[in-house]
Amino acid sequence: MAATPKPRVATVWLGGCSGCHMSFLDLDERLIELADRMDLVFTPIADVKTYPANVDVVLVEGAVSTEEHLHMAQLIRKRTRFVVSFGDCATTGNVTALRNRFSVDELLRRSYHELAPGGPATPSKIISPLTLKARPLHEVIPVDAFLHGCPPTADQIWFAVDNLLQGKIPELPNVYLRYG
Amino acid sequence: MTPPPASKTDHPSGDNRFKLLDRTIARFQSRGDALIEVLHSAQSIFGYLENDLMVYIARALRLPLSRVYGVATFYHFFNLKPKGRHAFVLCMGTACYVKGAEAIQNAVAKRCGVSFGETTADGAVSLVSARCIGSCGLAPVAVLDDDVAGKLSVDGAVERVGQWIAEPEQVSS
Amino acid sequence: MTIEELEERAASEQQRQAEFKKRVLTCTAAGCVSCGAGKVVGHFRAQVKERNLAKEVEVVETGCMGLCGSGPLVRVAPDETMYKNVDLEAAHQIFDEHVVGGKPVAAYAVDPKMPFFTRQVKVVLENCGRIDAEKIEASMAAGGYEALARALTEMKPEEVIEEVRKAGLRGRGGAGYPTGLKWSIVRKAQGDQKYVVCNADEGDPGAFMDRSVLEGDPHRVLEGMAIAGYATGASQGYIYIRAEYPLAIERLKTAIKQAERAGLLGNRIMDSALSFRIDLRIGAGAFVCGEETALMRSIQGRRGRPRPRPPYPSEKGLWGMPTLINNVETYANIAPIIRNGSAWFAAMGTPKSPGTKVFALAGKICNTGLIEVPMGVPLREIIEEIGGGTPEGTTFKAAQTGGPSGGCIPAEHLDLPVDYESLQLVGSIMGSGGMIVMDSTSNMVDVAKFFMDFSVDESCGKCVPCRSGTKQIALLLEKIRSGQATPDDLALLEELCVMVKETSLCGLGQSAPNPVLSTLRFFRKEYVDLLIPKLVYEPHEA
Amino acid sequence: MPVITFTINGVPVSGQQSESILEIARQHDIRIPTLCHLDGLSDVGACRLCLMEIEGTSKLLPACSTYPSENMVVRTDTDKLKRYRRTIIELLAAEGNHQCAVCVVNNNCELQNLAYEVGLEHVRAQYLFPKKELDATHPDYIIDRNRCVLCTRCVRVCHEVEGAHVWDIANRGINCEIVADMNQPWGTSESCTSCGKCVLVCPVGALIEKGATVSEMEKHRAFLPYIMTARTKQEWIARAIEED
Repeated sequence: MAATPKPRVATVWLGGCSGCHMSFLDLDERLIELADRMDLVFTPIADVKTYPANVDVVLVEGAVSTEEHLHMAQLIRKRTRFVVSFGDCATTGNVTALRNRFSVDELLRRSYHELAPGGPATPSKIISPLTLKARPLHEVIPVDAFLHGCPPTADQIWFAVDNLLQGKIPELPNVYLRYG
Repeated sequence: MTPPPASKTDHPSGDNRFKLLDRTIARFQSRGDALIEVLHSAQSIFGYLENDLMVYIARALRLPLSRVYGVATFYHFFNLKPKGRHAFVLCMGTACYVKGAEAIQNAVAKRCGVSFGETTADGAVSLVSARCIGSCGLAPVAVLDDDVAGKLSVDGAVERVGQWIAEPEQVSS
Repeated sequence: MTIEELEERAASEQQRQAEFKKRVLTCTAAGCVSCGAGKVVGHFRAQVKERNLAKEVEVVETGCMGLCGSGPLVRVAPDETMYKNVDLEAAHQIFDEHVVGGKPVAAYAVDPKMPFFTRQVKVVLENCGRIDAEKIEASMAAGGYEALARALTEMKPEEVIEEVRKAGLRGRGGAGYPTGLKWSIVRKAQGDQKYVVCNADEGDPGAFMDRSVLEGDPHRVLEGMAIAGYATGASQGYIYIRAEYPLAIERLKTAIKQAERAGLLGNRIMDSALSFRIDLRIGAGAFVCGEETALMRSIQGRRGRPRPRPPYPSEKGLWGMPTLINNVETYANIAPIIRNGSAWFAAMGTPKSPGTKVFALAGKICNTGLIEVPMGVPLREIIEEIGGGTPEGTTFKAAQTGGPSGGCIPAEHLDLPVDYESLQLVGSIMGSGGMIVMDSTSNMVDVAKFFMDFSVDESCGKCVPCRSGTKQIALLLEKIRSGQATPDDLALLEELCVMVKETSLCGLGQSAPNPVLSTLRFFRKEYVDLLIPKLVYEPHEA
Repeated sequence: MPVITFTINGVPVSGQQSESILEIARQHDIRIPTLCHLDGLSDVGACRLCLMEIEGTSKLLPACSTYPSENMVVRTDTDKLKRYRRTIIELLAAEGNHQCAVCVVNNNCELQNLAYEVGLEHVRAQYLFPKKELDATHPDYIIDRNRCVLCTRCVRVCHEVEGAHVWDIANRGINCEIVADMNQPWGTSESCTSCGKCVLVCPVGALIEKGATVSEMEKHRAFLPYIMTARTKQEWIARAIEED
């Protein structure tokens, strides 16, 4: 192992469409530079089962929409130095929160009964129950920084990650403050 | 209980209640600024403010419909839905609150199966919470129909609404 | 009616009353009625009839006698014995032994020397519970309309205003604006028509001062308004009263009719040039209508949404015309000031807050009821002496004044003089006079939540800070109450309270955070005890 | 009419007694954020974004409905005011369902622009996620009450300019909402002339045209000062001022 360990970075996918992660991949050749500068210790694009301890930076995509998300969010907070809300769903609830005007029962009935192509099929117990409302991440745990946009642009992500890897909480210039 | 007015925007044929209302409207020379007075009068005559009744008032006072609707829904005294045969009006003023009105509220709501602000499905009881009826010396206070009950206990309150619920439904005429 | 006729009618009523051997006065204000005063009066009347005593005994229904927690209350004149908790059995005994037999019934008698009575100074309530509120003659016999007569015959409008100004009377609705100054602004304002409005939209939960005055002595308020009409040059008055006060509305309607018939309202009052009419406007359940610009909109048949001031109602009020708006108790102070002079009034209370103040004392206190004390009296005297302290086995924790716009005053400030400035210093307000006593069983976070829910419900919804901010404050309080809030939430709560207070459009929003801020100030620990630590990064030792 | 001189944020300005401080500020290119104000409509002082500090006055007053006096010292840029403005936007954002990503006025929204202007990077207030009525019964327009900020521009333009008074506010407090006629489906309103003014003046995506999809709808408001000048002064101004 190197004398100065590289920052340990994670990305997490909660209640979102993974568009923010797609945008992350839009960093293109900058990804190669990132690979040199950090260790990606947990991410949906790699097959890691448990969220490790002592993570330096995490980008959390999506709203907190299920019991599992809630549990995950709390775990993330305890195990991570800098938690970043990654994109509009994590920051405002956004599209994930569109379901909040319906009750969980209504939602399940509509999705798994009325609209199910092969007839009614209630989700099995393996799937985590939905929380009453989908909530932005910071309503559930303290969050250190926010990346806006649906999705955030690659440049915006670069600016933030670059700062974070230098150990700074990114102060995003106003030009990156864009919802939607 | 009160049948809805027979007519819509036309002058009613034979519904004497509209004559009473017209009298109030005439007393204020059909002035738009008398809207609240006219709504008071309409509610006391008809029991509640049905949509057609508000349309009638809007036409009579020459006011925009949405103005009348907006005023009627701004003031909590006006009911847009019929009330129950009995009303349990619980004072939620500070003195009553300090002396335990919340417990009465919860117990009575539970007994009736509806929240305050609602009427039981069978139309027997309306639960209403009031903003201090000014009988703070007797806290907690409720008005049961027209009868003011002071220093009310949780059990006493539940018993009274229980009697109303148990009453056989009256045959409407 | 001339001044001589007024005097004559007053004298003949006094004479009539004096002819009775006994007069049995029963309080039939809302409080006593709700514990059976109606039956008691019925019993007295039946007894008089049965025993054929109509010439010797008069049965009178009056307004509030004050000791509302011990009703029904009965007073036997002329010896002035007062009885409490008078049920039918007691009524029977009192009639038998005292009214007929001449011997007071000790078992129900109230000790007239108890501090509840001796520490009070009655100006506004002087006739309350002593006269038949439904008879104009009873009011006249007690000096009613004498001040109006004097103002009309002996004083110029400017002199009336000067007298009110010198008295130092301040608005009793809560804000304490100098009444004389307000009157002179309306007097000087230009307008074809001017209006005098009485704000009787007593909406504070826990306050019933105005209702008691209107039920007990309605003519006093009409007289005050007529004098105001004369002083300001207004010819039309409105009393904006809550629909929740049916008895007060009835008594006011009766009083207005009587005054009109007697020529004390209407055209050419007492053969002077003054024409002044009063109409009632019934509120419909909106606390915000106590705010003057909302009240005016409501009188004009609109949603009671306040508008920015200036312009103030005294310049641009009802229908764009100069409008004087005072509260019930303020008008009730006018006649005594004119009758007894400004010096008499200014000698009571404190130099900055002269006169008396009526309070509705309720909550966890022995003597609940209606009291009137000189301004500046220490809070301790009200709570411990007049109120008789908290019930046995409990200790005083705080007194809440000013309702949803006010704050809680803790035990350490019990020696605070009760006047406008002192109450403000400790984060509360005088308000209209509701005073709720809380003991050790009251949780202050709950109390704050109670008031905030009230403000959320009563916010008109026009301006963002009040509409949405009070809702957020209520949500935060609930979060704290349910043990889910972190210190960050408490910080946000405080920040929102200050923001809503400073940025809201009208008095409702500007004062809505007061109950939270004041309980935070004096009972912060109760909030902090409910907090949970926020989640933080926990580095893991390898 | 005498000219009044005073200062805004230390800048000497002049205007007339009959002009609001907001008008005078704009004439001098001093930016004061607003939401409920719209040139051509009466002012209500409801959004509280244009609050100012005035020396010698303890209360904050709205620039849209406060008039100048000689030597007045006005500040609109203090840290306190900036903080309050941000909180107001925060409260508005939490109050409705403002999912910019799926809104037809995305990138053309006054609330969104204000959020950028005040630097609203996240909302600390609890999102209320209201469940109000969306009404698409009108042949040309839609109202989504969940996006309404209750600025009442639609109510005012319909009453003051079109003269139809279709819209008004129902209920109160946090439950306030805009209703057509007797709170009926917009498409069934007999008083609505379908003039579309309400849609154009709406600062957000609450009143929108049918057929527009995400980010497609722009709103034009210059017609208002144009119409109002024509109506009151009989002058048809060639260049109407677009404020936002």
